[in-house]
Amino acid sequence: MAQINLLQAINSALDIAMAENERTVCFGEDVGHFGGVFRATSGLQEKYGKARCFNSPLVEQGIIGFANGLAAQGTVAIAEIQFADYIFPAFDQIVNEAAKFRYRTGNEFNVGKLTIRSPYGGGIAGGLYHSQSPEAYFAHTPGLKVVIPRNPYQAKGLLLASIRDDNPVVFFEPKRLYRASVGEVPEEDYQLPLGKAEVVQTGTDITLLAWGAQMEIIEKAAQMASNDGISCEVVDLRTILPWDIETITNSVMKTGRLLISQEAPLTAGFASEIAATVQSECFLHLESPIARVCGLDTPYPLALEKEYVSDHLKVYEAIKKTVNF
Amino acid sequence: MAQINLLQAINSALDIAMAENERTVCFGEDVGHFGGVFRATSGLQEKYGKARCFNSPLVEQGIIGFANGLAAQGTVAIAEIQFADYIFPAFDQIVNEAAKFRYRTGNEFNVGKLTIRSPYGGGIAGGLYHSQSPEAYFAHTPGLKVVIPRNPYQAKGLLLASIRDDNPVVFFEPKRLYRASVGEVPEEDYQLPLGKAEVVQTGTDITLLAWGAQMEIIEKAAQMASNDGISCEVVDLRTILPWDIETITNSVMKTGRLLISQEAPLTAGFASEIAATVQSECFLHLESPIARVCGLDTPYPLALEKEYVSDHLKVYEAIKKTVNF
Amino acid sequence: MSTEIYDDGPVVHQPTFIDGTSVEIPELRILRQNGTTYPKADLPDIDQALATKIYQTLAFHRVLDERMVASQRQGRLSFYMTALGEEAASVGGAAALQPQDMIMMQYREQGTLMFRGFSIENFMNQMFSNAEDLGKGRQMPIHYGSKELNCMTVSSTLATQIPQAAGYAYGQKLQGLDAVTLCYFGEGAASEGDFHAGLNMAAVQEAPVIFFCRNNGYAISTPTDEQFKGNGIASRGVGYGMKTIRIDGNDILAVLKATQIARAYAVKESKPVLIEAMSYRLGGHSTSDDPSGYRTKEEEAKWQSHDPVARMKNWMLKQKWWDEVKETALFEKYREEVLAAVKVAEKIDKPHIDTMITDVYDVPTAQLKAQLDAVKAHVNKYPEAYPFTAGKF
Amino acid sequence: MSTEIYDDGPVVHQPTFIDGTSVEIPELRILRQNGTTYPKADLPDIDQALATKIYQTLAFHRVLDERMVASQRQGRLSFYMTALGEEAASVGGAAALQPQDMIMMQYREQGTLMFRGFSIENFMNQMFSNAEDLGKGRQMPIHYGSKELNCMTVSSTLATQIPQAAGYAYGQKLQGLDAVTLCYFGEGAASEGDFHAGLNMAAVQEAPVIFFCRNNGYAISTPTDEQFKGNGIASRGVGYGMKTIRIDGNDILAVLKATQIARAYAVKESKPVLIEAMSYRLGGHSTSDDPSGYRTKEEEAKWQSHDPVARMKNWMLKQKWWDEVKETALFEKYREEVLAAVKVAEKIDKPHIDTMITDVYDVPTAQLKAQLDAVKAHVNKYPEAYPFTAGKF
Ligand SMILES: Cc1ncc(C[n+]2csc(CCOP(=O)(O)OP(=O)(O)O)c2C)c(N)n1
Ligand SMILES: Cc1ncc(C[n+]2csc(CCOP(=O)(O)OP(=O)(O)O)c2C)c(N)n1
Ligand SMILES: [Mg+2]
Ligand SMILES: [Mg+2]
Repeated sequence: MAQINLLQAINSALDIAMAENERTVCFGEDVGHFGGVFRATSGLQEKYGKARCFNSPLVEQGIIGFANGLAAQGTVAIAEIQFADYIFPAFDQIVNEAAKFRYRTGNEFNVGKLTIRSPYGGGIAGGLYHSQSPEAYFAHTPGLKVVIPRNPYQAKGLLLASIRDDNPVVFFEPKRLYRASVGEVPEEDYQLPLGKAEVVQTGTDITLLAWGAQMEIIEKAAQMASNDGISCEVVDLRTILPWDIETITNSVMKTGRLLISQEAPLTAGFASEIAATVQSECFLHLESPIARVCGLDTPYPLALEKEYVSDHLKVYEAIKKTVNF
Repeated sequence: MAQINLLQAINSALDIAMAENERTVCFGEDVGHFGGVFRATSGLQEKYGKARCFNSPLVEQGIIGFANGLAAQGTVAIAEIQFADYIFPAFDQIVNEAAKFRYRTGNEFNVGKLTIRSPYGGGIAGGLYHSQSPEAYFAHTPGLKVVIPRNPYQAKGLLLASIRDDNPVVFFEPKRLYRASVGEVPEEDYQLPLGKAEVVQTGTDITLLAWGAQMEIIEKAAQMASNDGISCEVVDLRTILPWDIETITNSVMKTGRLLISQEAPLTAGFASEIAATVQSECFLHLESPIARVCGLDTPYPLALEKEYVSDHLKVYEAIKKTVNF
Repeated sequence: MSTEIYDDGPVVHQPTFIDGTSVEIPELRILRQNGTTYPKADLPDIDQALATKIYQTLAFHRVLDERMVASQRQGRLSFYMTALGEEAASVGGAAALQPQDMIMMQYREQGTLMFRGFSIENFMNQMFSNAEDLGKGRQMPIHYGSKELNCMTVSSTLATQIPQAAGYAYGQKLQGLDAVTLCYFGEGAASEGDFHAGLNMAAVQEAPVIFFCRNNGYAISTPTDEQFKGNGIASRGVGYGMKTIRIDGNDILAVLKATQIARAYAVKESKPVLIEAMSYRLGGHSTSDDPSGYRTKEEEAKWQSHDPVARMKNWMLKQKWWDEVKETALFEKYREEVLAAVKVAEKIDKPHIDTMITDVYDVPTAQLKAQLDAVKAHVNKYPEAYPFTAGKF
Repeated sequence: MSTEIYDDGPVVHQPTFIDGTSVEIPELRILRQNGTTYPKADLPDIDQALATKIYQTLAFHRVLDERMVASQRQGRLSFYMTALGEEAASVGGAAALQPQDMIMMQYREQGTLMFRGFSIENFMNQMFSNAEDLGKGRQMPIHYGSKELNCMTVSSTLATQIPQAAGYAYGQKLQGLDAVTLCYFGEGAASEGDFHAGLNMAAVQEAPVIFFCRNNGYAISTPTDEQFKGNGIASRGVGYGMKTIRIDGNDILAVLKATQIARAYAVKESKPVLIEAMSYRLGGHSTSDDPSGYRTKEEEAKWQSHDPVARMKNWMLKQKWWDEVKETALFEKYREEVLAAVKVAEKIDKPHIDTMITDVYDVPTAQLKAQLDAVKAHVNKYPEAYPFTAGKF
């Protein structure tokens, strides 16, 4: 097992997917010869040829429209949107088309072979158009799966599972961790399950739940809280849609408390769905209100990014407040 | 005061807005001479000329892009999207542009003069592309206001307020009620406040909350429940974003119970945000879990529409379950 | 390699503009209304068998449209869209292709399905959203589709199929198939961003796709001069560097000829082609529409005189491949068949309640199963409120 | 009225295709690299004062780009984008307009702001996201804008400004103003659906907008032959029925001439114009990019020899409006000014914490105020973690 970073893990998953099936193609803006602006597709065109790994014109709605057509035809289509902030021009092709393809055709056709990869999230001084976390926009869309990994090991296993899953998957990659997150990753093929949360650390006083780049933040906060004698159960949701209600409610039944940390703005974010479901499923077990630590209800800022985002200190404070309710 | 239907109320609001300010324009697909496929803009081109009320080419992203430019220039832009199901090609212009215009420019520029009107919702045998209720997609977008009226009186007063409000407003019109909902509406100008819910009926046992076409459903269910001796407080949210937390939490503090009925699918719908906030704000007052009665997590169906949607019977059952928790 | 244009192209030293008139776009016409072909006209590949099949399809199309509008007026059907006056585009397009070619329709191309053998029952089951509908009763009437016939199910969202067609064709090419994708759309839909995306990507990726624009003069109430200012849709082919032809859309032989050439070119060169068929929507936009609100009877009458079905019939008569006896018998037969099929289809049950949650994902999720169970319990409690499903599971 | 095309256009009876070569698009060149103009070239309106202002702007542009790249390399600045090699497009475009005209930029048009008087301090405050930034420190460096100067604030999302420009211009027209909107965009951005939407709507609505495409050969790493297959962007003007001209984008006199004519036409006829300026992005896409990964030094060198600033300088020298003494003094002065301005700007505080919630709506909502209060309390609790705001409110 080698120590590699999150980008390399993504690249390795793509390499395996392209090697195993010659009907797998990768494309998007600057994805070809250049290997993508973050270099996630580095070397793939060289290895698999220009027909299977190529630059698309600069048109997100075209990228996903084209990918929908490819997937309907039976080609394994892995489309990259250069930044998650630029996924919105493709919103109709994702939400009205990809998500509803199988349903509306009565399963005559489907785009299960589609995977959309896109770097998301803040912390890189990117301002409002290079920092967004748009997962909640897709979570209200039956038919899609939405997956977000927290580290290189997760990234490779979840991306391979996403590519092979027979449903359209939106796969958001925490770009702040692309080079910052390094870990042991097997060179060979493996998959991690979609739709399954992972209990990363067991605990008894409160459940801390997050996904993607927020995971290291809640882990850090859990560490701080443990110095105060608070025992946190730390859970990585991993798949936003369809989400693993069972693992989360089991954890909350045990701890009696839940805190969700999310980078996106508070209002109508995915943390709200979780809180709404858990208050209903675990009503009699809850010892304090479910806490949501989120971005403010503003666009993502630049200069005051630190003040804006959910960080370990805010989470730590919210843990104390929840436990001492 | 005349008895008019919801479409006529919309038309009257548009007429007043165009009469009072010659810098007001109305446009969209088939909006001109024809007066729109539902006839909401009927007679406006005749009265105010083709320059101020016109057909646009068939391109939603262009309609909203054009409208953003008009509004930035200081023109009052009222754009129609023919069906809310077709608003997604314009998602980028709404969510990345309109919503963030004032913020990103530091208030050098803004599109406060923009109003987007669109018929939404099911119940008209429209299937998955003529029935959607996409309000939650916009509710996760700071900078937008989202407004939904329940009847002709509300429609006229809220639309006039939306047009005059100095923020971009997405105004969804319950098309099932266009002709079905008839009521007394003053001929003259009046406004109803944005960001304010309305308590439509006071009660003591449970708060029923909805918006738009779901209002008549919860009112009917409240009626049924009252026969069982259950006293329902019925509230119309009216503005989805920014929403009136205070009125809702005040009501729940009093009744101790909350049920939200929503046409859109359950997961990550706006009902989830309300439940998440209320469980936190009213934790010690809640006597039972907050109930969400929603569409299933599937695209909107055609043949089995009745089975799918939240109706008075489903709400009635949920009331009893909540009250007897 | 970037543009090497600096010393390549023509240069001027006085400002020289181009505009919409810079390119002339002739319209291909082969067949006159009276059934004779133009002298020296370049005929398509067509024999009596193919001609008869095409004409019978056109006849069936007329009958189906007429009967279904009537059914809608009687309140038996919720919605319908005819293709009155522009049937040659869809039928001729399909007739020029091979069965393995994918066809993506907008919604006014029922003729392609008919030509490929979509049965009366298939049509009816879809329109009556019953349990036998291939689409499981989930889309409004006229949203047909068939995997077996390589006809992609119609989606209401306009123009989304255009970039999808580019991708589908690119997939066919990657696999080395002898197959193309043909994509229909209206001149209104061609205003969408997806049109630009799809044509440009097909050109750049060299996908074997035939973009077939039906320019029928209107998008609901919006006439073409409020839709664009260029010379139709064909003039856009210049900008995409795409081989492009304009044809008389009411001329079945022109449709066949152009599409046959386009297919051969797309397969051989592996490049896209754009066809613009000039026609006219003789009927309302749909059964919900009344065109008298936005156009004149005179305009309609003018186009009535270019009727594509009458034109083909005249040709068939001249060829001695057809006669009035056959004509009467055929129309009568179709009318009876359609009427009978309506009666059967409207009595078939609605789809089973379990179909509420299938096909959202490949396999229903636990949440969906729980939601379905709740609906079932509820239906059992209030059977009279849910007559389509109560007692049927 | 619908299409009256049936008996209007040219007709053929043999299949006749058009394609990307059907229209010739000459490129306007007025000024040679050596500073002489072509014989019989049609010169723009320009006198010594305007020429000097333009040249000084170009010089300032070079200096700013050079210094800011250096600052970025030193770690003082997070990000920068030069317009090296294509400055004539933005400076010449602005110089052909009136101050009341709106200019919408993509992001490589700092030259327009310079020409209109955006101060060194304005530039620096934006790039250092400090409290004096007109944009309140909310966007990445180079996202400038100014209401006072009628320069719309840059948005990162490509091509969104194109339909907005059509709408803005339509608003100007409705008000009867003597004003146009000029909209810059790259040849890459022209692939977006918003491009199609914007140009078509401007044509149909007859908005007085000048669409100015900078075709600089690349969109990040993607060369034009992987971006489109047509003859540049100008060839699309045919499809929109839009007056269109291609110019040498490195020829300041051609830029001026074409934009002056376009403005006069747009105001008089109230119709849009498309200009395609052929140029080359001599630098990296941004300071985050290294173009050696996707193109050759030879290609760069070739375009280096067409440098627009050197070209104008040669002309100025020939006109005797400029000399080497002035040249040296000017560049020195600008270098000092920029360096001094960097030093000042980087020391100015970040925006006040209250700006976190302003401008989301016209007035902050109750929820936003509560959220801000919570942040403030938190910052006060952990001041060392939030050094930009702690102790400053
Ligand atoms: C994205 C989208 N926008 C709007 C509509 C509503 N709509 C349905 S058909 C139609 C007109 C289409 O005109 P055209 O493409 O010319 O086809 P035709 O009806 O003439 O065959 C419109 C606006 C839609 N279905 N999808
Ligand atoms: C909608 C959108 N998609 C992708 C990007 C990322 N991006 C920024 S610049 C760029 C290339 C633009 O190329 P071009 O329009 O030719 O302008 P140039 O950089 O050459 O001046 C890309 C892909 C973006 N900013 N917005
Ligand atoms: Mg049409
Ligand atoms: Mg470029």
